Amino acid sequence: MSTSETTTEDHEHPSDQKYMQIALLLAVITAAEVATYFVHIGAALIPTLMVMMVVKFFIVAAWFMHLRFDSKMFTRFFVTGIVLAVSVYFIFLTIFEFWTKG
Amino acid sequence: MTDTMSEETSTEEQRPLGVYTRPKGGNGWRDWVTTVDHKKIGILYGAAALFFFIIGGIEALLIRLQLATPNGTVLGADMYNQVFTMHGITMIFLAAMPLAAAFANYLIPLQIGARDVAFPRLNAMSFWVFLAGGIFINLSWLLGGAPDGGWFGYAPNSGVVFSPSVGMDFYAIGLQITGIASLVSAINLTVTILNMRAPGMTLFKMPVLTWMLFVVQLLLVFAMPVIAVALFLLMFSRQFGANFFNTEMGADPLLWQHLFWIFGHPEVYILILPSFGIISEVIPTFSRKPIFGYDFMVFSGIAIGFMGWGVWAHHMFASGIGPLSVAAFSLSTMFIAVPTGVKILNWIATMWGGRIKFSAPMLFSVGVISMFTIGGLSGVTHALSPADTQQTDTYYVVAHFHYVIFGGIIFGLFAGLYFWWPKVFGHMLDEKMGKINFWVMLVGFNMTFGPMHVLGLQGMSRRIDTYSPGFGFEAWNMVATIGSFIIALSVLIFLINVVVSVKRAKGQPPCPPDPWDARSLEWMTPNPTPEHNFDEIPTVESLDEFWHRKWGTDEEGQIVRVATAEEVCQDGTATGVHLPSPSYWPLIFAIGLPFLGLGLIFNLWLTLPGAILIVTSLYAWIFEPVDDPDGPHGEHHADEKEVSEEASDV
Amino acid sequence: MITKAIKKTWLALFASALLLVTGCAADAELDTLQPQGPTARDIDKLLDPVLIIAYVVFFLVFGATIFIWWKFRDRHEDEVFPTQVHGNTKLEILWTIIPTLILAVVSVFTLITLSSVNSTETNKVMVTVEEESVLWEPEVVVVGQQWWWEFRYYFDGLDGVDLSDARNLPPADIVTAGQLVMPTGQEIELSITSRDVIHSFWIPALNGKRDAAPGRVHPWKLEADEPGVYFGQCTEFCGLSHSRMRMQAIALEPEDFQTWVDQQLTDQDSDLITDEAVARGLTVFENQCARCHVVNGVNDETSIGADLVSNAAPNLTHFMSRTTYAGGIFNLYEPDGTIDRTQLEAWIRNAPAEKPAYAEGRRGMPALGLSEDEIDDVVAYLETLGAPPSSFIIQATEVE
Amino acid sequence: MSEETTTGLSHNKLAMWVFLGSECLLFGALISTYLLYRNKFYDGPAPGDIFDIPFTSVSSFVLLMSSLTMVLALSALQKGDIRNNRLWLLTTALLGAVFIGGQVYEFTTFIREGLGYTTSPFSSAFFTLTGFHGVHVSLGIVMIMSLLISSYRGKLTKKNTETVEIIGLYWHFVDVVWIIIFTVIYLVPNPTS
Ligand code: HEA
Ligand code: HEA
Ligand code: HEC
Ligand code: CUA
Ligand SMILES: [Cu+2]
Repeated sequence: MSTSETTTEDHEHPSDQKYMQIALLLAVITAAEVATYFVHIGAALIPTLMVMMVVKFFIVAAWFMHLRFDSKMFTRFFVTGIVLAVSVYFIFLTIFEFWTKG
Repeated sequence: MTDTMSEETSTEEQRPLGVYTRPKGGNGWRDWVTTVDHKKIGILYGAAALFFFIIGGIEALLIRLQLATPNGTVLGADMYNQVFTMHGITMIFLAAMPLAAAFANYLIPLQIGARDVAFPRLNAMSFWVFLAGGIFINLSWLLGGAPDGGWFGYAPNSGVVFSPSVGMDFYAIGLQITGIASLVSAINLTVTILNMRAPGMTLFKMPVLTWMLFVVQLLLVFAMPVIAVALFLLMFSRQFGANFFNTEMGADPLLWQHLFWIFGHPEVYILILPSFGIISEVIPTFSRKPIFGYDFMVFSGIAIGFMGWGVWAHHMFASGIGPLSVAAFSLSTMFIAVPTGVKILNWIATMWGGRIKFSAPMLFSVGVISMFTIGGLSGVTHALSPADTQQTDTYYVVAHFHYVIFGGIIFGLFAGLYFWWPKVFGHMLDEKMGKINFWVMLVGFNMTFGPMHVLGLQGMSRRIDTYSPGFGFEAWNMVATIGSFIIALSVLIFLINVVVSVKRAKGQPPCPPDPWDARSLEWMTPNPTPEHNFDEIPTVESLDEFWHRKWGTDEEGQIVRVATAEEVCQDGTATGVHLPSPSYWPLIFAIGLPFLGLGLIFNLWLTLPGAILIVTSLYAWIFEPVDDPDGPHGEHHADEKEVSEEASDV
Repeated sequence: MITKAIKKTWLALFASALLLVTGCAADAELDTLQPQGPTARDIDKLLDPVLIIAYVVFFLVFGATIFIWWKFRDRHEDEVFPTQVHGNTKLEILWTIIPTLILAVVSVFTLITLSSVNSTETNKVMVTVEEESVLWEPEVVVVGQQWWWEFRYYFDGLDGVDLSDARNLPPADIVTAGQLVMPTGQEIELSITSRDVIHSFWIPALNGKRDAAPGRVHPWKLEADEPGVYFGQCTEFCGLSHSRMRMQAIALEPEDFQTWVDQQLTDQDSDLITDEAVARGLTVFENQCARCHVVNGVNDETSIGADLVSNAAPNLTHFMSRTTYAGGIFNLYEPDGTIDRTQLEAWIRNAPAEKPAYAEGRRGMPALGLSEDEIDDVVAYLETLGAPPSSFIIQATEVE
Repeated sequence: MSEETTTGLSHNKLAMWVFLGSECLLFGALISTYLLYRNKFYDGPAPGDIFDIPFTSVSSFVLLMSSLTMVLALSALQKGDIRNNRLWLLTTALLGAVFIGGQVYEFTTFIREGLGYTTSPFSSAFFTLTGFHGVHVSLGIVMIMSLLISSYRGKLTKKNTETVEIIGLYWHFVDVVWIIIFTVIYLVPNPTS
């Protein structure tokens, strides 16, 4: 927390070109995701889907939301929210035996 | 709230479309309803909270009257259920939380050396929305019955089938409204603490109170959405027939319990941490020693806030969650005693070897140390999950949480009231009456809640409107009831103290700026705090900056005075300090919300005026410049060099 | 940890303190500190030492405060400062670690108790059902509803019994209300569920509590050392008459339990009715009561229910064999064994006046508007339902 | 203004990030509620019976692309290119509207197929979760339209980039939430009746 006194306002924004490339990448991943609906890949399905989801999430947050370039403080709040939510609701679903019976 | 950020028109030359004349200052009621000054808002929070505290207290007295004797007939079963539900809701959401908000609003900007909060108008909105929510919930008494499902509102008992009156609708919607207030205020204060510290005030030079309040705001930011979802699910179930708790269709009633307590447990730390912060300011001041182990104090506060997220199911040891879950939550709960214990012991160590003045605020603080410990220890006995299956839903739990709540929160907040009263109002409360206030309250409190331990272990259930003779409950219930009236007497003494002290101070000059030889920045301003807080924002070099400006050490290491308080304190006469202008819109926005609620409950047409008020006020708000060029502070512009723009656009 | 002597002293101190505050502990039927069965005793054994730790911690904190009060209070009005101590990392670490260690020990014992409380170990019991001996794995289905408890015995075991919908349970061998009858010295397994809101089943002398939640079946267990009547109270807030939702566990010697089972297994034979008032009472029952209540031999569970949210009212087949009724708040018998007719008539005349309910919301027994004659008749009929229990039970269940 | 704050970060942007942190717990609760109830479809249709993956894929793609147009709008404004800024803002709002249109279509189809709001715990949880998301998108559209209006009134210039950025953050967040919803609710194999 004590390292928060940083200023990182002036950063270079990626070019429009870069944004397009990222969008293209996102589109490709989405296509791959949708493809799993038609092509059956068995037990690997859910892990694959999760990986792709997390990657997309990460890309949007890092590039479109500028977390890559912006102050760490923003990342910290967002990550705290995500980590709290994931861990609390993971435990919540575990108590309901969601993973074994859901 | 995101909506309000959409457009900022920070400077406006002429008055364009949609910008209305702003209220001018002044000192009448109009000034109060349009104020955006964090100090006035703090006072408003405090006054409203004390008002609701008395309402909640009167409800408590009714509970105690009903339970004084077996087969009591003061309230019927139906009325009793409404009264105890409203007692819990009122005390938690309308008294304890806003009283803490009063301190947060008033003191955070002062303690970090700021002129206001980050978003002054949002701050005003938070208060009015809270008040609207509080009034809205209490309107249920007149409009068809108050909530009757307990403050924890367990499904499916809170559903329409089992609670057909409108009470639980008021609960679901009203708490949603106060929730908006808490969330907005929490975001506001988070930004304030991070962004508006005086030069040199690093996070680890912030007073412990500000730190604890910071942790509280973060807990609010992350906990409020969880209760919001729970209340939405309840509201949609009641209003639109959703099946979240319809067990006939396979819904699980434990869903509500989890969501409620995922919020509910962080909530209890939201309630207690401000009080911990307050006494961390009071105890060093009157012990004439710095706080013992500042870092540990801060980190234990953070640890408590953090661990508070992993213990919620300790409210559900009998609910039928599996034994593994029970075991896990049992252990996680126990270890919360560790950081809390660090605090208790550090306060003791702070006092140890001190030269202590047991003034009224100090008495209340010492009260917290010992009384909270009792409650904390009974909490640990709850954490033994097998034992808790005997204790849960008995008066033993009621004893536990009133010891932590009354012995921890209320005593702490009273310490704060006595301590900062001169800062806020410019005169002291009577010390002697303050001491009497403390002793009467201590006796009454222990008489009321001490016996509840015994009652609980003897098997008296919670939330029962009456009990039969022959279970051995009679004597202690009577003692508790008498005790509760002694508490009421102590509160009355406080109120009389206020009246007497205000009368005595009439026509007198305000009390000196530093009556307690205090340590933190807020005391660098004169009493009462001037509207602009600091004439000049101080540059901070150390923790307890103000104290270090007064005292130094000589060659032999003795503490010697280097300056008098009067020399260090600012005189509050600066002009030309540019402050945000008052605004009507926060109030008007807040008035809109209860109409939405009433509309959902009674007649959808009622949402129309609500929506109109909300949309208009938001629109007008967005177009309203933060500072009106011809606003009440216009005259200050003569002296431009002092202008410092602290407040942002929203 | 602590030597036995110190432990004893503390226990004695603690016990005397408790006795002092508990006062007349004799009539504290719900007391959690007087266990009468193994599970409750395990719990008590876990709590006692922790209470002692709590006392010690409290007296240390409180003692320190008092000492500080006496020693460090400022008696001078000068500007002399005490030594400015900012902290002491060693001390801080010390008082982080000591509570951690204490709690680590406590948590081990908690886990041990938790596992023993959750383990089950039932021996089958021989019961005779319709002249045939069956090996009954002692288990009872406990169903909560506003504002009374139902107990269902399935002697063929619960394996094939679908408990997922409590409003629609398969027929049981014995269905009774308010009083759970069980053999002593036996661990009885409970399957707890609910027909409406959440309730909580609690017999403090025998075990802690476990919620009864609709749509869920929660396992629990009871065991009593000695024959006796053990009081209980619904502890989860369940609406209007939550405070009037009580129950008892009645533990009987195995032989007496068998006698009780034999009685319960006989249906009412309406053909045997000779008394005219009773016959008229039966008619009233069939016209007025049978749409909610079951008397085996007169109607059955499949024919009732439309009238209540919970779809169930107490089974009255052996009503007279109970000593309390209406959620355990009224005594059926005077201490001398005669029936308290006045109270029973009042109940049938206007139940909501005797016990708050939302009859108009189909919760609780409504006032049926019977004439006084009809009431007399139906009470006469009720008196034929089942045999009175032993006077020991009548006296032990006495509630006010 | 932003230079004056202790951290050097603007109040508004920091507030928005704190708010987004808070929103994580809101959507987390809604998603978990849905997961808990996804096979509690009672007598009504099961998720696997009615979800139309190809259709939802298209609308998910539309929303994803609106994130691109949103950053392009911001990027244009940063360069002072008001024309392109308006163009991209408008595109973003339109894409958002297409997504909402798709959701309305989906909802009406479901209702026609017998999945009403009160059909089952599953249906209530489904409509509540996606409805909450839809309301978020709609609010975003309102905000973007407000930006457009003030742009046409000459009020949206290079010095307001931060406003656009903050609304953009909100918009991307809503998109990110949908990335999760799309995978977890639609693509993960669903129970059928
Ligand atoms: C201010 C509010 C507040 C606070 C601070 C706490 C603090 C704690 N609470 Fe409490 N609690 C409530 C408010 C609070 N609680 C409320 C309102 C309810 C009831 C809700 C309802 O049902 O309506 C409740 C209910 C409740 C339950 C559920 C009981 C039940 O319904 O069955 C449990 C169970 O574990 C529990 C545990 C604890 C613990 C372990 C702590 C710990 O944080 C306490 C830690 C403190 C200490 C232990 C004392 C100081 C420590 C030392 C001096 C160090 C040495 C100590 C040891 C070695 C043990 N609480
Ligand atoms: C901040 C929280 C808070 C506070 C401060 C209190 C304060 C008090 N509470 Fe508490 N209480 C709760 C929170 C709180 N309570 C909660 C959450 C519940 C659980 C509810 C539930 O189960 O749903 C509960 C439940 C609860 C019960 C159990 C009800 C039941 O389970 O059936 C009881 C019973 O005695 C009780 C008593 C009291 C008493 C006597 C006080 C006293 O300390 C109050 C003292 C204050 C006053 C007496 C006010 C002073 C008034 C005057 C001076 C009047 C004079 C003025 C005029 C005439 C103008 N409370
Ligand atoms: C609409 C449904 C309904 C009807 C009709 C009804 N009862 Fe009841 N009865 C109940 C319910 C519900 C209870 C449980 C009430 C409680 O304990 O809160 C009850 C309880 C009782 C009890 C106590 C049983 C016990 O063991 O606790 C008796 C005796 C009784 N009813 C008799 C009658 C008689 C006689 C009639 C007809 C004249 C009748 N009831 C008609 C619903 C009904
Ligand atoms: Cu049933 Cu309380
Ligand atoms: Cu808790």
